[in-house]
Amino acid sequence: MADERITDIGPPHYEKFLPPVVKANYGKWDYHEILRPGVMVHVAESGDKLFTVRCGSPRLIAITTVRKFAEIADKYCDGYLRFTSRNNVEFLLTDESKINPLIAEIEEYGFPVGGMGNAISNIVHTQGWVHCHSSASDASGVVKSVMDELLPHFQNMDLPAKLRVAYACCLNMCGAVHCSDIAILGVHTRAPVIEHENLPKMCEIPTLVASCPTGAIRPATVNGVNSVEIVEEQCMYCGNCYTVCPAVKINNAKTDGISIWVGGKVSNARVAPKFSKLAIPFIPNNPPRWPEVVEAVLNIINVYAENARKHERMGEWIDRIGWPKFFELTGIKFTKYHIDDFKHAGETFTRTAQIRH
Amino acid sequence: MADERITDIGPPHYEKFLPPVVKANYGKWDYHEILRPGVMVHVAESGDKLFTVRCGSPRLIAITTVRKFAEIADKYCDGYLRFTSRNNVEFLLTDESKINPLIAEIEEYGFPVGGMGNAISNIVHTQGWVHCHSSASDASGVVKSVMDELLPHFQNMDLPAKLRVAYACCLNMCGAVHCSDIAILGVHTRAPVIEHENLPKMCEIPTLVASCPTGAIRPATVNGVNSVEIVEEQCMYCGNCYTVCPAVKINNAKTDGISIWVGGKVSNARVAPKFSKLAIPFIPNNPPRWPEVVEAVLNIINVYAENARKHERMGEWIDRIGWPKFFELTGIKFTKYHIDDFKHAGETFTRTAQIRH
Amino acid sequence: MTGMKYKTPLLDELEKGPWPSFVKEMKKEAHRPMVQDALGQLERSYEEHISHWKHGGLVGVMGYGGGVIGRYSDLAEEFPAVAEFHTHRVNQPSAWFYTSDALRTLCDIWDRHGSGLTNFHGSTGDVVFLGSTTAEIEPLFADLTKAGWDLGGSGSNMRTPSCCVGPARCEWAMYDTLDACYNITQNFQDELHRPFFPYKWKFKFAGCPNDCVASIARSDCSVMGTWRDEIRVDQAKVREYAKTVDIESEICDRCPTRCIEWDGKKLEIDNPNCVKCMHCINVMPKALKPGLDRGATILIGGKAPIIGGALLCSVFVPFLEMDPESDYEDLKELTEAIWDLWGEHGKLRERVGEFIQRVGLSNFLEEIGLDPVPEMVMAPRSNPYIFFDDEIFETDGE
Amino acid sequence: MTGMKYKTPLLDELEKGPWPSFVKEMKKEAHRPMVQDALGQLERSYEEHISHWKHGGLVGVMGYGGGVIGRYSDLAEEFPAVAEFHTHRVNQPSAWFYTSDALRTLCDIWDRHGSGLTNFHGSTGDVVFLGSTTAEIEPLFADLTKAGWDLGGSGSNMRTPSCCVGPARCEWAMYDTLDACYNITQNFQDELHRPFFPYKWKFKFAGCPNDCVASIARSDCSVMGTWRDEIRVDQAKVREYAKTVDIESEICDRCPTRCIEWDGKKLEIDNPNCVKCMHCINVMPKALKPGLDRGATILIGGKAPIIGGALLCSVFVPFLEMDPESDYEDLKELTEAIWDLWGEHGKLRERVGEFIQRVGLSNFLEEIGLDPVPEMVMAPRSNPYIFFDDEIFETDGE
Ligand code: SRM
Ligand code: SRM
Ligand code: SRM
Ligand code: SRM
Ligand code: SF4
Ligand code: SF4
Ligand code: SF4
Ligand code: SF4
Ligand code: SF4
Ligand code: SF4
Ligand code: SF4
Ligand code: SF4
Repeated sequence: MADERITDIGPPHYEKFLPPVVKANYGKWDYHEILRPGVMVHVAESGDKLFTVRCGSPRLIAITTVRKFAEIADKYCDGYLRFTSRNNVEFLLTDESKINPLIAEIEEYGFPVGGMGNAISNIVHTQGWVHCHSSASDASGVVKSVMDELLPHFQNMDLPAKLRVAYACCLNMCGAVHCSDIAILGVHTRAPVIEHENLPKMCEIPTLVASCPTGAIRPATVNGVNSVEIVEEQCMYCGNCYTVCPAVKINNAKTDGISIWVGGKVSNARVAPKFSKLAIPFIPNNPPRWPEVVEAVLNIINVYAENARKHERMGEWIDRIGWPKFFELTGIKFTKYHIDDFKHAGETFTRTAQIRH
Repeated sequence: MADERITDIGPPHYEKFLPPVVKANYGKWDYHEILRPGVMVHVAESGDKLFTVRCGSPRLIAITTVRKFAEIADKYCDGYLRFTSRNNVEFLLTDESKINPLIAEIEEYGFPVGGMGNAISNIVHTQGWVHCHSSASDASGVVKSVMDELLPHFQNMDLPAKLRVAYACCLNMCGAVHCSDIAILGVHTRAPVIEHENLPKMCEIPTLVASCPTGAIRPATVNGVNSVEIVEEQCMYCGNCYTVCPAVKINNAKTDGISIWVGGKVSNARVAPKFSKLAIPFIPNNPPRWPEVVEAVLNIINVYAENARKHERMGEWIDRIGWPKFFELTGIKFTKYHIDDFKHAGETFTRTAQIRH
Repeated sequence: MTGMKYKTPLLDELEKGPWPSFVKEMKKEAHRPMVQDALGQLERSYEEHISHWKHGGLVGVMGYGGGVIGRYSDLAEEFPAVAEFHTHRVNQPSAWFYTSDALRTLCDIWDRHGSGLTNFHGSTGDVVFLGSTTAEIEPLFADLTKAGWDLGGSGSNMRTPSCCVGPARCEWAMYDTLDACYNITQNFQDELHRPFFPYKWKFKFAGCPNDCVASIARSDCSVMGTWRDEIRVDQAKVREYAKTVDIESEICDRCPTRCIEWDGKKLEIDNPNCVKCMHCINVMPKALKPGLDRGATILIGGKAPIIGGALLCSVFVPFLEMDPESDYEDLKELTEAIWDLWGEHGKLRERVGEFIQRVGLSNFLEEIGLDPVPEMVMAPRSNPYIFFDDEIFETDGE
Repeated sequence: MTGMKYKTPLLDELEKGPWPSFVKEMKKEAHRPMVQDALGQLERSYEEHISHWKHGGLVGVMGYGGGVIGRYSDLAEEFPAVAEFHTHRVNQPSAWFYTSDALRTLCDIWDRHGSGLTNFHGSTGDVVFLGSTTAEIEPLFADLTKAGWDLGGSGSNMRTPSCCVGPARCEWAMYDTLDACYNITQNFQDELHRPFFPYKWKFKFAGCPNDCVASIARSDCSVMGTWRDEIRVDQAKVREYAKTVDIESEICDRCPTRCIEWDGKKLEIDNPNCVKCMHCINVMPKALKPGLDRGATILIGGKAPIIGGALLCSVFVPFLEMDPESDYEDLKELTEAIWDLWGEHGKLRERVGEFIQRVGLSNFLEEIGLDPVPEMVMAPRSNPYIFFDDEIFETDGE
């Protein structure tokens, strides 16, 4: 029986899934054009054309929906489709005349077409209360609430440049929000509570102590149990201890919430990749629609859209106008939380007299 | 007797030393012009003119020479003169016709006129073997050797921009070389040797242990004496322990020498102030003329002068062409020593794919 | 739609609005008790503002150390169908290409063994099957592998590599991202499935510096396509673009090294100063094309903030040939050298980026056997705290 | 010239060449045995490649903790006249202005009590008298103070402040650097002379962002003149300059925020985006002048590398009025608040710049009673490791 087990075969070879037009023109594409929001054509050196219709997805999808995608792909695309690195679905066609019916059918099914060019694409996000133990907020619900409002920017190409929004439900940042134009990040804001009785069974104390970036955790004997204590003033709620040891509870219904970060990017275009920087330190969780988060994101996008120049990503725009102006234009308050106090904090200080007055 | 002691009177009031033309036009200068190397005129709103003749100085000067300066000031400047923040002497005149005779006399006395505008000014420097216990090299001798060769750039304004050279004889950097276009820095390259017998008399061990930036010093009992030991692999020869405790000898005739740093600046003009960066990690001491140091400095200056654009300080030029090109053009070898490994080292890594190939 | 076991008034709010709703998606699979209870527990989270999942006991496939994430309800008594609610990470095909048949196969398998809820895709790139029981883990795995699929990574191992669409559809792919991703994934199956590293290791393959898989921010090793020769310019087409693009302000002024000049007729690029940022090419894709001497820049050390702060990858090899003929031997060798060193000296939960910062890049290079080059740093050190070896008295200086 | 006690063939080499020679200078005072021995010992250093000075026993003026640096020869038996060879730091007048009489007075005093060797000036700004004995310290001090001079700083105290030539000769001085420097020096005489700080504290006063006293790099508190209103432009004179200056490439392209435009006739400055870098004004001093709403930016924390690495000052108060009428009360209050805090909590040999990094700028500001403003940082934090107070639930958010 053990002999029959198949292991270590890895993923199927991608060639099986490539449309014939791709196989024929692999590596020989000449240029592309965005024909309308969500629709582009890639033209090969041979003159062959590949049309792509991109549609948004909540990423958490039922197999019912996946089957529907498959059905649509069969109907219009000879069965070929792909997903993007931001979890959109891309239908791949060679017959231009099928584009409109395809769009009609997918939109009818509830999946909007767009997210291409100088637009907002899908929000890269994480598990939240749907599946993760660490989450300081839900992921899917916040994303749904925000995207409902951002849809016009998904369906049009009316922004100065690409604008990438990402969401992560805790500082682990599985959504890699740390380099996004706008990052929505769930945050814990209180030190974890320790279940001393369970701790010895569940965790190795040295690993637990080492897990804390600020050295806030110390071995301690509590009620005769070998456990740990947390120096509250040194804890900045990263939850790393909780990842290492389930007996150290970081979640807190009252004080968990959401922070907003801006100006990050990944591409090397024009300026080097950048981290996102803190815009709003804390907004309390307000499910099911997180209106304050939605409003904050919309506000930032509107101010950006009005003020940035063409091809200027969020962070490039802010660098041009300066952070003081960003706070002024958005009406966001600059607080002590905005000033870095971690390891390389000193590197963020303004070490020049070059300032706008 | 103690009652008669005068203390805490501070320096004399500067007004006593201001020439009448300065008093009359204090804060009311309109503009200036450099008339020729080392000579400038400041024109006041009133139309009054103040001429300045700047001459170089070795800074270590005999009172004989100071008296000579006084005499010249009496002769041409109604007794008024000043020194600059880079240790040049400035003769302050109102009578334009006295400029030439003044220059003739001061140059005759051996002090060249220049150091103004897009030129090399005096080398800010330190004590060296003339007076300091920490010095890894002499100061005045290196400066003299270099300035003998740089004189043409002092006496002309033929550089793309100001070029500030500084010298310090140890990592304490009393010459504040850390933000100079070219910094010449004495370096120790071996861990200090401890005189264990003297140590307990001369120093407090906790202070000594705390003085080490890398934590290389540990309390230890050696031959029954309470002393310290130094973990050699952790020592980077800063000499801080020696400053705190004379029994920890950092000086080493064989292995002390000189390093060269480039591209720093202080002014806020155009780009923010910058630290100097390592160009050449080590050149052995070769008194009395340090020919290798002189050559290295000249080489860098020549390459800069040939390649930089107008108004481009050394660091701005290097940033424009990129460090790889700097090393290529100067023929300096890039080594493992050039890569930072101190606290914020990671912040210096190239965290983008933007590179020249 | 199936009848609902619990009232979910809060979640129901999220069925409204134009963006596709994950709640609707969940309800599509609500014929399963597991999904009913997942909805019930989620509604509870919405009421209480807190997660009701917990981690704990390791679960997985025999002989594998990763690929399944154990998840348990802390309200198991109330919501027994999600007492266990594990995820499975299924290694996606390169660049996320599928046929409808392939998708249906995956759906069929998941239909048999789990909740019917999926993520297309997880943030690392896997197909994520969301919610199954411990009992189903082996049977699911057997069905998967029989159908030609395998699990991806989790834990302290190589994670599932991913890549951009690259040469399959993009005119800018400087090397074959799909092939490289597949080749590396297959080559390191053992490292993908059997955790033995100090912490996770992620590979991401981007065909050009646009980095459409966010490799520089989200992987320990970013293989980023680039070129060394001149940008190919079709001047006639540039003039065509000039009718709609303000070349001076949109291109010349935005070039990071300002190495492009436009006199209204001709575009001149000072190629040795081009840093291959892609911007000019992005804006005028028909007129400008990357050069033909192609390969990749290898950058290492990217990661999210835990523990020591987030890092972007940094340049490790400025230019590496990526010819499929070579079977990516150079990349594999480098990778193995890093894994050996980091495997031996890395601390528990220390990503390679943090490891390099701790031991020093120069020491790291020396151990790996790579020469330091100035491209690796934005600038040489400014602090004078240099650790000198004896060799300075021989080789260095100038 | 006096006969030489020792042969100094190596030093003699340094009498050659066009730059004024410190060896010649030393020889000018070689009628003193002290200088003979200093030359002898220095020649020995040149032979052996090593310093022969040592520090040790504190020396100083009664009631002062600084101003004299004790220095001893480690070859005292061979060179007895420099067994003791201390330096005296004499506080210079603001901006280093002298009359010939003042210089002669200083020379006369030094002639009586020491080597006759000086530094005009030390790196901090003092007149440095180089080489005297312990016995001469008090008599020298008595002569100095009688003549109206005083010692400067050394040790863990306020060091001798210094300033640029400012309004005395420069058209760009935004405040009275000489007066401010003098006022602060006089006001803090106790702190200058009696060490009680964790480490040294340096003030430097620069009249404008050109920073001709290197204050941002070389002081703990840089008072840097600046303005808030518009640059004054004389368009006719700009056109005059246009004949010799390529305004586009030399000015517009070099403006850090690119806020200047030149159409060949008129120079337009987008003043709200001007960061007061001085460049355009520097290049066209007759045509452009700083605005009239003037004051200073206060920056703190600059220092050389020891111990934690070099620091440039960082913005503390973006704009402070520097009206002499106000007696610089704001600056003094801020300074005292910092000294109190750092004095109480600073570690031994911890400069204020390092102290701020250790305790965190926000905490520091809170204790000092200053509001955080975005000008203090290049950008807000990127790491998410925030220490939250309870107040976030009330005031913050937006
Ligand atoms: C399909 C996809 C690759 C994939 O394998 O899945 C892709 C495809 C293309 N990208 Fe991308 N990019 C894709 C994710 C990304 C990402 C990664 C991310 O968002 O997480 C980035 C980095 C974003 C960042 O910097 O934060 C990215 C940065 C770019 C850029 C650089 C934009 C910039 O100016 O910074 C370009 C160039 C451009 O658009 O001008 C580009 C261009 C393109 C082109 C035009 C390339 C081509 O010629 O085919 C493709 C269509 C562009 C479009 O959607 O407007 N792609 N692209 C990804 C679609 C994601 C989505 O569903 O929206
Ligand atoms: C006399 C002195 C001030 C003093 O109180 O002693 C002074 C005087 C002037 N400086 Fe300075 N600077 C003086 C040290 C400095 C320093 C400090 C230093 O070198 O340590 C700096 C910062 C250097 C740096 O960035 O590393 C300095 C950076 C400037 C600049 C900015 C240069 C730049 O583009 O970066 C200007 C503007 C210019 O020259 O265009 C300037 C301009 C001027 C002007 C034109 C100001 C004026 O209108 O009177 C003066 C004559 C300039 C000249 O020498 O070419 N001064 N100047 C100092 C002369 C030192 C010497 O003997 O050479
Ligand atoms: C499923 C997924 C999020 C998603 O919704 O897509 C995920 C989920 C988890 N991540 Fe992640 N990470 C996922 C992609 C990422 C990414 C993005 C990426 O790979 O591009 C990152 C940031 C990039 C990076 O690796 O640095 C990421 C950074 C983390 C970290 C922080 C690592 C760090 O060094 O900073 C942790 C903490 C840890 O490892 O203990 C973590 C841990 C976790 C754990 C295992 C939490 C835990 O301690 O048990 C989460 C399990 C949640 C669950 O309920 O299944 N996850 N995680 C992603 C994997 C799906 C897949 O295989 O495709
Ligand atoms: C005399 C002078 C150098 C010169 O030749 O001009 C000098 C000489 C010494 N400095 Fe300095 N420093 C002198 C200006 C500086 C400067 C420049 C400045 O003030 O603009 C700096 C860099 C700026 C700064 O303060 O950071 C400077 C940074 C140091 C340091 C490193 C401080 C740091 O925090 O990094 C030390 C080490 C120490 O304090 O133990 C130091 C220590 C010393 C000692 C006291 C060495 C010692 O441990 O005994 C030197 C005495 C030498 C001697 O033989 O007299 N000296 N020192 C300067 C003072 C003369 C004056 O009063 O005008
Ligand atoms: S970001 Fe945090 S809470 Fe969200 S899925 Fe990742 S580990 Fe879980
Ligand atoms: S939450 Fe983070 S900072 Fe707080 S104790 Fe745990 S590991 Fe340390
Ligand atoms: S730099 Fe070092 S050796 Fe030179 S004077 Fe200063 S403390 Fe002494
Ligand atoms: S020289 Fe510096 S690094 Fe070496 S032991 Fe002394 S204090 Fe430590
Ligand atoms: S990274 Fe480059 S090659 Fe890959 S899809 Fe994006 S633009 Fe194309
Ligand atoms: S690719 Fe980027 S760096 Fe190169 S020429 Fe184009 S815009 Fe400039
Ligand atoms: S700092 Fe400014 S005000 Fe002072 S001398 Fe230099 S240019 Fe003039
Ligand atoms: S002072 Fe500097 S920032 Fe202001 S306009 Fe002139 S060049 Fe630009």
